[in-house]
Amino acid sequence: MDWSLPLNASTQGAMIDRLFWLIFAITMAALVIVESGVLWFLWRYRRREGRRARYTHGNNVAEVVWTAVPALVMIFLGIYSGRIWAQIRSPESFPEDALTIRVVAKQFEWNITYPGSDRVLGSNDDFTIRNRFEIPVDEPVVVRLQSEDVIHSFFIPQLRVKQDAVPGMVIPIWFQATETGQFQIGCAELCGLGHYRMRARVKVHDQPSYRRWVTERSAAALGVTD
Amino acid sequence: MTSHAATIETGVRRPERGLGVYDKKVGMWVFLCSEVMFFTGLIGSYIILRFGASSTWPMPGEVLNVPVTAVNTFILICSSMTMVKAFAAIEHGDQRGLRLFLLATAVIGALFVSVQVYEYRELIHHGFLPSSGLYGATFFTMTGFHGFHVTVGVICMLWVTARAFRGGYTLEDHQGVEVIGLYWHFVDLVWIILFTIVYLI
Amino acid sequence: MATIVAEATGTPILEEEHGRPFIRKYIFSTDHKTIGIQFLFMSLFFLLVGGLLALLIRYQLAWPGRPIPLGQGLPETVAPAGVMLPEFYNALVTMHGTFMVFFAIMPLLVGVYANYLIPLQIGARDMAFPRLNMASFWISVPAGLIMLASFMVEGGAAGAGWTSYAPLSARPDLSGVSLGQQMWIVSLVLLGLGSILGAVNYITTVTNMRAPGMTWFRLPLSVWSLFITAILVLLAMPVLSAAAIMLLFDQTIGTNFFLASQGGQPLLWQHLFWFFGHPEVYILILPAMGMVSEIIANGSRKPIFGYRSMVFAIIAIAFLGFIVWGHHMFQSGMNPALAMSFMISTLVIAVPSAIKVFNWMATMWEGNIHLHTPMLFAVGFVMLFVIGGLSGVYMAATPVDIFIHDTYFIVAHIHYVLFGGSLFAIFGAIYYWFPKMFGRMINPTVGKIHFALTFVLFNVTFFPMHGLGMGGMMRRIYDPEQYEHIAGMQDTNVLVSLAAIGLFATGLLFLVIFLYSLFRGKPAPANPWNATTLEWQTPSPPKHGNWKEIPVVYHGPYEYSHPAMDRDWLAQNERPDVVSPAHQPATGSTPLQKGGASE
Amino acid sequence: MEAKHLERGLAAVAAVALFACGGDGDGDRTESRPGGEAELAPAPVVDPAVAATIRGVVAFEGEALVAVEIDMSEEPACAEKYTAGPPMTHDVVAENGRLANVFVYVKEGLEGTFPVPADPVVLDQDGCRYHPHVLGIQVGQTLLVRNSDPTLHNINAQPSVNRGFNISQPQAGMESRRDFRRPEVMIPVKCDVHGWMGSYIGVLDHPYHSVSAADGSFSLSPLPPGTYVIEGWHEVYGTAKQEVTVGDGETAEISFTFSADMAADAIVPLGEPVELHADHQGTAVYAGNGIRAAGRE
Repeated sequence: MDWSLPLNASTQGAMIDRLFWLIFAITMAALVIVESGVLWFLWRYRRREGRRARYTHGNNVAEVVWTAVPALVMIFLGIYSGRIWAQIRSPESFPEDALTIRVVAKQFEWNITYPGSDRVLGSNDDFTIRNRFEIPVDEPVVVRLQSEDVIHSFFIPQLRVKQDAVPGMVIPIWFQATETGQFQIGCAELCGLGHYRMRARVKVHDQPSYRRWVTERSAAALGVTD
Repeated sequence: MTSHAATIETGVRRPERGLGVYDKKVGMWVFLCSEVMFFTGLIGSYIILRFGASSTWPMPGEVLNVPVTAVNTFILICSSMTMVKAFAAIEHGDQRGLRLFLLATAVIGALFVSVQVYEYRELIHHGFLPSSGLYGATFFTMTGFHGFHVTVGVICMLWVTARAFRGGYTLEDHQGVEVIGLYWHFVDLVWIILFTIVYLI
Repeated sequence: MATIVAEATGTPILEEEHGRPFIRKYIFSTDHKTIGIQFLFMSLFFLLVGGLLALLIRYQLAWPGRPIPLGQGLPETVAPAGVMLPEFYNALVTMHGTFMVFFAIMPLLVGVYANYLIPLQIGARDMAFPRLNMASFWISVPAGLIMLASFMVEGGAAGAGWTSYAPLSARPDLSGVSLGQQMWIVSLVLLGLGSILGAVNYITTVTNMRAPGMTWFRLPLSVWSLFITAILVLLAMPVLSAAAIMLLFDQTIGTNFFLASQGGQPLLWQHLFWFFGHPEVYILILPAMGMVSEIIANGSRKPIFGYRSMVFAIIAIAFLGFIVWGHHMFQSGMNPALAMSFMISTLVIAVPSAIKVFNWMATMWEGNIHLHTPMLFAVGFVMLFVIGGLSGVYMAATPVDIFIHDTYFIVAHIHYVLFGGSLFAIFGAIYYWFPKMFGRMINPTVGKIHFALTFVLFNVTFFPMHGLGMGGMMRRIYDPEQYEHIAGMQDTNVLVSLAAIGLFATGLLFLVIFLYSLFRGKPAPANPWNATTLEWQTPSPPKHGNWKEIPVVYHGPYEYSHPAMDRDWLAQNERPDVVSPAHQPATGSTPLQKGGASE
Repeated sequence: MEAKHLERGLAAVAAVALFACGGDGDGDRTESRPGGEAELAPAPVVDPAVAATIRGVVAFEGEALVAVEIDMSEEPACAEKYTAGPPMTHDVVAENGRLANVFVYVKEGLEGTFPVPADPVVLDQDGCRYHPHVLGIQVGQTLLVRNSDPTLHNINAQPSVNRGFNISQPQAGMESRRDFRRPEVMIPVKCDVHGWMGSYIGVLDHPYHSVSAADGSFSLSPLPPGTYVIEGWHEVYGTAKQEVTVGDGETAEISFTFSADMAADAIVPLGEPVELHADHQGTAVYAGNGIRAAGRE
């Protein structure tokens, strides 16, 4: 029973995990305070013959304190999360010369179009592979996410990436892998009968191996087109 | 919808408590809030779909017959007028005026619905249907639900009218007239908004 | 004062109900108490249905692809040779959510307790519109039956999740479900209509029919929360109806509101759904909070701590509840800048919830705590709701939500809020008001056993789901073993399922306790808990018309352990000369109306 | 098309209403035939002595679309069934000037109704492909869909005039039964889990249909003597038809010729082929016939 976040293999994952554990610390502290308080009161003020409860309708100071403290914590969390969110999702955060890959989801497969050697989508050396997502390590990757039929969600746990693919929209997201390895894409949004196995292989290559792979595939693509 | 409490308390109307407004009126206002949200849902969707639409939206009058509907709008506004008259009549205990104007309201309301049905028939005849793109979908859904509300209003109005003819409303007690009036004016108001955004803009 | 008493003292019609035929008395009754009890039976039935569906889901998740025990009889289109099909699993997930949210918890709170408690607690004889009230119940019943029947039609029940995201829900060719999805919509539109009629009734009743002296700030918190909830129902439900009707049109008459091909917007459904859906979450928790406040004050023998801040917290939650819907859509492709503002409003809404928790704790502080069964459930509510509330912070923080969204972490969160929260409060409320409703007591020992089993098994069932979610297990997955990163956690899934079976069995135990007590319980006195609010100042069960004389209210709802009294409670309608003027309670001292002339 | 939508919608609403009144919502196993045909008399039983046969071959000219290898690496259970060679698409099989997978059927000339065969028509999913790729079935006859793979398949049939279904079979050995109530040529069937999997079902109200074999041969018998319009349908090259007369006990030899050029402007009728996807998703390309999707990649 291993209840922890899976291995992290992306730059944004590190930020997300840090925030996760910060929230974990805060919520655990709150949890311990409240639960132990409740249990302590239950025992300390348990019913006893002849004792009377204290007759009070409230205390303004106490109420202000326990309004202000959570409010401050929440404002802090809001600001901190907002910064990280902007670094991951705001349009300005997208790296200029990232490798752009198009992912088209349909029931129940991921069709992934690579830009080929020229790194430009829409040229003849593009190639499309079904259910195989291969990217280089240590290089920003932009995924342009589309869907043909229903809403799917592009989820790679180890890269801490999740984004819905919505028909009629092209949604860009970006991330940068920090470790090579083999992972899986899962669909995280109920998309029908085959939702539970709408998966694809993810391979994070080292740079040379990725270049080799792309060159090979591009050449093959050009060969077919000619 | 006689409240039990009213009968319980030896027929004496319960004093105006709370808001100082009688129950049925509060109930109708509250219900109308709900109706506002229903039409907000429809109109909000219309606005989002229209301004999010990639294709161009038909110009006013390109598909719809604006003059006919303008006349129809005038008809509906007239029915609001007669409704006001009916209420004013019973406020003065004028039974004849009440009956006359209630009946007029119901008839004019029915006329509005008839014109709308005619409009639908013409549009469908020309191949403009709910499945004709977003424009058709939003048009028929919004005006259709409004038409449904008017139809329900007319049925209730006939019921109130029938009661008025039996002398069911008096100078002292005419809550029913006021309550249906509230509904009627609301439906009228919704139409003015719909007419503006669907036909004119 | 005098005039009001005179007017309020009509001839009671306590005897009238006896002469009525059975069908008017028990079936098509306009008595708010009968309607409340009818809602109770209906929603307990659907709670059982929802629980059964949950069991099937858990079976599949623990032992994917194995024949369901006793499942041989299921039709081939659902589970050939007892092996559940993915489409059936999707239908189970969808219908479990739908039944629990719309036909179990919501009617348990706003059907049962709003109906039963509002007139009794504000000192009215009935609702403002009793016949409308009856209509609201008799609209809900066919709604539930249509939903249930959708399992039997070709293509099975709706399978696009309880949120029914378009386009999956709008295109039968993609989901394999056509009629079932349409019945889902028709059922919810009907239920919405019923709920709106109910809400109109509750709001009118609370504003207009409070007993003399029952000022706004003397209302019990349960009434406050039910009143605010009614406003939420009133304003949120019609939006769902509008959206659902558009979805129905997309499916049947070829419109394309939510289909991208001709300019429709799939995200529009989500916006409309969650504009309803988030207030709905508060519809499901606010009344629970109100009733828990009631029980905690009673169990602690203390006035509720910070009555006014409790009221304002309810109002704040309700208001904020309308502007946080976007936090369900952080990963939906919504504009990231918009997500930021939704994140802020979402984090802010945690504050009033925190206030409530601290106020409950402060109410227990220096109390004289009677751990009767309702109190146990109320305390259980506080302890579990805290976990559900805190786990919500993870999702509110947008970056963490990237990972957490649509995983079992969310499932854990929602069950801590809706089961650990709402359902615990409902159990507490059932135990608390059972004597009033049926005139019989539930045996405290079996009640406590029921609580202990529920509390432990609940946590064993749902706490590990946080771990599953952290591990990345997605929601609504028919076979978790299909993914490498989830397959390693299968032992957790088995544990959860075993506990879920136990939890379901505990639910059956409750049913037995409930039915037994209904017929064999010890007769209940009028006020078994020594409580202060008005409903306890009339016989158990109250007669038709509730009161011999409309009570006159002299002070706030929770005057426990008042120093001027020998006993530790002072009912709201007890004459002020019992208490010396010096000890007039602080709350409820502002007369907002003529009726408060007693001060 | 739009008026039909409206009609369908009303029917659905009516169905819901009916259901609410306790009506029977299940129409899946209904035995009744569409209204008009009930009046027809059963066709006379063909006397074997006079029964005629129409047979022949489907020829092919030009260069056919080549079969493409299917990447089944993600489904080892399927991939390992191909020991002789890699799995290939098999919708266009044109060897030695003969075209397989052409649905040949009697389009006109028959009268009366025909008894429904008791035996089911089997559509097998084996090695992540449909067997057969093209099949004919009679109205009311049972279609038995079987999964021989230990993996999930869904069977998504999208007819235009019949009622569609989209069901799944997550385990090997599972079987589902369906039938169709109206004649329709052709109904596309696809598996959304494995995009390359596609099949076509021709539904007729008579038993005179055949699918050309690898050598292009087909045969329709035992026919009552008469004059018939015979049509051949291919999913890529469109249709061809011809009229033929057979006398008592005769055997007529006919042949169809499809050519590679036909692919360019072929009209491939699928119930209502244009509507198939146009009314839903502009972006969606029909990918049920594996070769076209695979061929482009």
